[in-house]
Amino acid sequence: MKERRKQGWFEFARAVGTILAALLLGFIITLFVSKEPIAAYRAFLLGPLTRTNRFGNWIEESITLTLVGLAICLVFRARQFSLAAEGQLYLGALVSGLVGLYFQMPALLHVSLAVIAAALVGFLWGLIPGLLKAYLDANEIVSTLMLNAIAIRIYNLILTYRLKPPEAGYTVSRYFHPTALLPRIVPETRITTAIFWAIAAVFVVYFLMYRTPFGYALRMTGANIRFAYYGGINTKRVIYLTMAISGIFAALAGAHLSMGIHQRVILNVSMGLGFEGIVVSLLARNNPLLIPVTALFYGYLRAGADIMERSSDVTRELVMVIQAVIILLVTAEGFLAFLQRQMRIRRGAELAEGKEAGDVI
Amino acid sequence: GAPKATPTPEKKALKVVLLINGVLGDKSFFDSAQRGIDRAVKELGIQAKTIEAGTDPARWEAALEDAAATEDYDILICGTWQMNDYLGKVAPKYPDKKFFIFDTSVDYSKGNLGNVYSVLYKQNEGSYLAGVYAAMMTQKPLPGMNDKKVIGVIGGMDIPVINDFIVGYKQGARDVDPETQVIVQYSGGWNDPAKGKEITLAMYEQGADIVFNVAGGTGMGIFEAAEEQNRYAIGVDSDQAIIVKDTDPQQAERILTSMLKNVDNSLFRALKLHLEGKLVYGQAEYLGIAEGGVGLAKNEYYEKYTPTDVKARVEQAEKDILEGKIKVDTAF
Amino acid sequence: MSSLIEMRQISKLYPNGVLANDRVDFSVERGEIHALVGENGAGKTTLMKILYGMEAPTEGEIWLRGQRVHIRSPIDAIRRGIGMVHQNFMLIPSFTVAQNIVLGREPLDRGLVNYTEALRITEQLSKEYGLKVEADATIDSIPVGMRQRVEILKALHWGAEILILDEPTAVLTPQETRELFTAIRKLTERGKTVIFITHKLREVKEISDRVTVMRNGRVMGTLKTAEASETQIARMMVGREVFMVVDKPPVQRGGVVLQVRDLTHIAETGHVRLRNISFNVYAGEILGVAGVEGNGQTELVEVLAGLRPATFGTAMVDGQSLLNHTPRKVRELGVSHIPEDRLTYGVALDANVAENTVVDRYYRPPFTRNGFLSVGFIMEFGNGLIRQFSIMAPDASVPVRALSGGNMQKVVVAREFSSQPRLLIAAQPTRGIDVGATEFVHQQLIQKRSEGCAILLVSADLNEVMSLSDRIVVMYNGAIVGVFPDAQKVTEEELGAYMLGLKKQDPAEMEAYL
Amino acid sequence: MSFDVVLRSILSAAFVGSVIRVATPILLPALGGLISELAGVTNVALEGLMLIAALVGVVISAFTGNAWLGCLIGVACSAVVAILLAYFHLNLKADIILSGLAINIASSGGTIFILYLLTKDKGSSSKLASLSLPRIAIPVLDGMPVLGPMLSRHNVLTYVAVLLVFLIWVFLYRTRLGIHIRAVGENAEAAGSVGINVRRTRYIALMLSGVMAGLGGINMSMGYLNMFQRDMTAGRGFIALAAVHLGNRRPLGVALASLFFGFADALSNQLGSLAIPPQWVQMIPYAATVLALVVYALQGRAAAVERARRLQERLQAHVEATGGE
Ligand SMILES: Nc1ncnc2c1ncn2[C@@H]1O[C@H](COP(=O)(O)OP(=O)(O)OP(=O)(O)O)[C@@H](O)[C@H]1O
Ligand SMILES: Nc1ncnc2c1ncn2[C@@H]1O[C@H](COP(=O)(O)OP(=O)(O)OP(=O)(O)O)[C@@H](O)[C@H]1O
Ligand SMILES: [Mg+2]
Ligand SMILES: [Mg+2]
Repeated sequence: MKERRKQGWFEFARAVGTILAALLLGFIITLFVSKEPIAAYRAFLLGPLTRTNRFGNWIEESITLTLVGLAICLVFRARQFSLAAEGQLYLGALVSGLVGLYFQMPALLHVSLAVIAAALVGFLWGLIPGLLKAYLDANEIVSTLMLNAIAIRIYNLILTYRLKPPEAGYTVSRYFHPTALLPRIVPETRITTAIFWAIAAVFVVYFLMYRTPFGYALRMTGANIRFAYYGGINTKRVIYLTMAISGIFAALAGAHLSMGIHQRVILNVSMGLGFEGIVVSLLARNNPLLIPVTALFYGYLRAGADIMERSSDVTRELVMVIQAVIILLVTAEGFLAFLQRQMRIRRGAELAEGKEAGDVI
Repeated sequence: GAPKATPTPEKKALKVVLLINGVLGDKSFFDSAQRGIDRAVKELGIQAKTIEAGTDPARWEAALEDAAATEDYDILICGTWQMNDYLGKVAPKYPDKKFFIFDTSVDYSKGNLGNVYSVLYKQNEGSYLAGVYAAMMTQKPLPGMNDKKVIGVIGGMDIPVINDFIVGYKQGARDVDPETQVIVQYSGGWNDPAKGKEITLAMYEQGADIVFNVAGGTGMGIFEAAEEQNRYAIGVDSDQAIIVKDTDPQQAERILTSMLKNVDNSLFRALKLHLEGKLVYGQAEYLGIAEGGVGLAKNEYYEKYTPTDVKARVEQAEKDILEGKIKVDTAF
Repeated sequence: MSSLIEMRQISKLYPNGVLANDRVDFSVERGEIHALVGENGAGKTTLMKILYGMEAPTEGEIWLRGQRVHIRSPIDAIRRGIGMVHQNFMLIPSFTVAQNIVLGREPLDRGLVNYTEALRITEQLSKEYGLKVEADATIDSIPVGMRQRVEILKALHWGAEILILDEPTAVLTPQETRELFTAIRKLTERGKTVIFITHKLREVKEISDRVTVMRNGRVMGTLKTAEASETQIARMMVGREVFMVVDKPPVQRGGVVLQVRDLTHIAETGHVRLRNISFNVYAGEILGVAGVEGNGQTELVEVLAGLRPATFGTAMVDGQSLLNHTPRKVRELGVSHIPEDRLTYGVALDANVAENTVVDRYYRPPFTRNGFLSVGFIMEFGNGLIRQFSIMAPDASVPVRALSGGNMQKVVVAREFSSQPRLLIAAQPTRGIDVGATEFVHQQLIQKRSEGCAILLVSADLNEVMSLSDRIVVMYNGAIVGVFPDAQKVTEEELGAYMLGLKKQDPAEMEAYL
Repeated sequence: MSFDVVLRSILSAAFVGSVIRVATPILLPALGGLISELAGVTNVALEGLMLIAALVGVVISAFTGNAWLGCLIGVACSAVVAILLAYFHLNLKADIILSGLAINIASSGGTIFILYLLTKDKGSSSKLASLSLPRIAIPVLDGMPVLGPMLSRHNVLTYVAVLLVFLIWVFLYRTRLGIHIRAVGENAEAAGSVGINVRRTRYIALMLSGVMAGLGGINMSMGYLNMFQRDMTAGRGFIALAAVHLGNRRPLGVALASLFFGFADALSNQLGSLAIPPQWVQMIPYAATVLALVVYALQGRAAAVERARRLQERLQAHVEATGGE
């Protein structure tokens, strides 16, 4: 026990160390390409905190990332390599929009209805590849990549031919009825009540995974599907339900974008957030409780990068490179592993005391 | 990122920030705007900085607010319809600053936008000319032209501003010869030249021999197809034959003309007027053929390949539009 | 003249803090057969993995042929003439037997791998050492016993001078074991050296020249086998007296629990695996299934456990059909099942011990209370089983991957025994577990029997079948060829004759004893 | 455009040519993805690797005036980046998916950054007089009426791709290294236990996938097109990944999957000129693929059911023969 806590602390120290090292490397790159590296990097590191609306962007982004991250974390834990989040996000944004545009009712009701509708469509859109995998053993990478492309076309189709008002000079819908907008809770930002869903979602997913029989079935299916089946778990059901439930969270992210951020349905609502979700989830080692942390971290990275790119002479392309480098290093466990080796050797020494073998030191 | 930043010349120069809600390198729209600013830097000695807000719409509003609040500028320039609501919100907060918005207009009825100058382009008129041109050329006995009355146009996405080009193009073609068939396709993206090339080849296969590019970077594939098949293409926004001229002369040969949407000129002109104190804020300005906002590129290739009757017909069309004899439809 | 192998003061501390070897001294002479015995988790496999370069020791030195060596990888070991046959198979499922045997040094023909040559090599090896294999069958299509033989042939093909066999006989039938021993003797005659890990002391006596006994990661001593008695060795291993003869009260046979009639199963491949199997298992009795591995026992068990469809026939538990249900339904009918291959079905290596012990019941109270998993209780439950079945693991929160082979098996046994089954299907229940644990499992089986549970015991270990069963059926080529109403009255030879298909009772005769 | 015209051009020989053109830049990276997938590492960086090779090829060919050199160095670069990916995954224990995605981000940005440094242009290489690899007229075929336009005068890399399908099949199933790659992918511990260097093998597999992806990129910028354009791979790397699995992780299957996708895509290019909303047409390739996936799976099932039925009969016969014993 004590041993494992020690390990935990070490892990934490390692993470912090790695991040610092990664940031340092990022700075070194900046040194080479910027005339004003200090200023540029300050913008990167502190930018998101310097103005309310920047702070807002960071949080808004992190909300989206958290929700998508949770979606990914669910499927990955069941060892399903489903990339469906992107498409589900689009449909979530679309459907919440349809409700927001075509219905009229008291605020609370309206928002809830829109959110539920989004969640439902996300669920169903996840069900498709889920059933294909479970009953036809159709590879989920293929089906989800394709379904994403399809979802986006459906989105564009409806947006272009149904939602776009004639007077609009661009392919966007009207603004939703105010009753269907998420209330903004921090002035001068677009931080909305969605932040509460995000927080709630984290605990929901955690509970689902670790505190419900379904979650147990999900994790066992991920760990060894043969064992799960032998033990009486209906693994097919686990597979399609997991992929469907994951869809709910991706769709919520979509709803957040259209009801909270844009307040209407727009083209290209997501430029690959599905993949950002994978980054967030994997950084958190698919642990739901860590996802908001990594989402905030990654969100900060992106917001900061954006600000550096806008306010300094570092071009956005270069910022992308720096971002990538940081991701690479942060995930590299072996990086800084020499620390670990040090620790090993120290523990090796403790052997001398000749504790009863087999028991834990 | 701001590659452009000139050393401050003698007395305090006009400071301009160009905010691009996308990325540079589209070979047409935004690049053209950048060209205008560059020219102003050279010729008017202004100071300029460009901000690329990237392709993710979620970040544009923030980028604008940020720039307006934190940048050091006299005039802030942005473009496209997506930005005008945002600008409508931001501009009133900075009454002592000036704002341009191009290719769209803010909603002046709100009345608090006295510091904003909007400029729009009648791409439908320019495209009308392109349509007239294509419809006539397709019947000429040029090498690579067939006798079919079929022409093509490729749009990047099915969105109003693009459709505005296409509407005008079609109308122009029909006015020349009602039997002209116009093949319309959308590539569904701005950065897939391979797709652009494949679609163009398909159009050629279907009898078209001249294809109009309204698809940004994807359009570069159209020119490749034209070069490969010895067919023809029409460029857009900038004079695209000139862009490839030095590196790929054969390709330039296939780009008979380009429908110019002179964002560069319009911005340069506006900045010039501003410095002369002649620019009228608080209103939108429409630049059509008359104002040189749009038109066909009459470069060496145009001159080389265009038969006189076609030239005449085009000039006629220009005149008719100016005199309002021809009313060109719009997709807006 | 120094020994061939000397491992000096080897200690191994696994990252998770388990001290698997504690200053172990171990030496082997050239040409000897050296048995290595010890309880589950004593550190035998770890020690051998270190010798084979799969694990680096935390401390200690390895001396080979009088020289200090650093064996950093299996390649190192192989180059030095050390070969190892692992307790957990090291085979590529989709490759054929031949491909697996030549893997790593495939015969070439103009730069390309020559499969026909590989087949030839395999057949030749197999003949030479008398170990039967289907050279061109893929691994996932052959029974466990044959996989083991493939492993051995593979090591031999590597021309190992020193051959480490980690519990090779665990999955072999008596016949196969005898064949293996002949092979091993052949080897030593040719000057090769064999290190032989086993839990069966009879085998130690039969084959080895010397035996080293380990306990709790330490070496308790090395003896000349000739001078040591089984009980003596057992005592050294466990540190107490072990009773290797099972004494079981006379059977109190109740009503029929499992009734199987004309059960037939055809595999995907089209092979008929079960032919019109019929038998009963009564409450309070143990029905033993004897047979050479690969004669349908595996399929019989898996069909009954709901892991394979039955092509036709019937099987009832307490009058309710068992066939073609999901494993969940089958278990809810009161059937529990110890699978023969623990790594495929028995455990989820990366899940912790507690989670592994509730897979069949997690959804029921008290494991799930009003919709929520009672995690605390499950952990308690896991720890309970660890104590009750003396599983060697720090606590129930460690991943099963960190357990020794035998302790993994104990986890499975603990789970299946603790679910109050009406019918217990036990396939190779003591495969790879030590004498102490075996004794324990046997007692548990008897215990369950006395509680009126019906037990179907399938084991490759003939003695186990004979000493535990009340009745015995013999399977040959997918059919039951003999029924013996009184296990006490049948001899090993007689069973053997049936197992090899030499003798066969006529159906009518068998009917009588169902 | 009227339907009959479209139909005619779909039935034309040129259409087959178009299918092949569209399929090639998917097939090449897919073959790469296949190799690494079989080695047990999913390479999601194909997209980025293609981009890198595409740019480098263009740049080098423009500056040296030698297309082949461009191709060589371009492929080399993507191979090197693939090795870098391998290093992060295999030595630094970084998650393969995550590092793959990171490589994609870096390539998308890095290529433009370099392009800008060299040409002050962020969009395309139109300021570079880059070369492309030759097209090849197949002696006999070329003359033929129908087959000529279909199969001849494709870019050399198209034929290379076809060749590679065969070569990679041989490589994976008939050479030591190939077999070791598959062994490592299926059971790394077992492979290690017979002295196969797992890490080294995976390095090689990833490097090879880099080479293939590189060829795919070169094919885009120096064959299919004669230019580099920001993000010009437009998701083909991921389509390739899909093709690997659609093709059941076998070389020939992957080839068929790529061809199928190429067909669907070419089809959409033709149908695009019909007067229907473009979004529908753009859906075709993806919908078709899903459909293919389903049909394929259903067939598999039907086959299994059929087999079972035949067995039943066989057994009935057997039972009657042996008199129900
Ligand atoms: N793979 C291995 N197999 C056996 N013993 C090992 C292995 N790795 C390390 N050891 C043992 O662990 C101890 C420390 O190993 P280490 O390699 O540091 O010793 P070393 O003498 O410094 O090695 P070298 O001589 O190769 O530099 C040594 O006693 C060595 O015998
Ligand atoms: N990879 C590992 N990580 C952590 N602990 C391990 C690992 N492998 C084995 N152990 C622990 O080391 C101890 C010795 O394991 P080992 O496999 O050597 O036992 P063994 O003698 O082979 O037992 P068995 O007869 O059951 O195979 C056990 O307590 C086991 O839990
Ligand atoms: Mg014509
Ligand atoms: Mg062991």
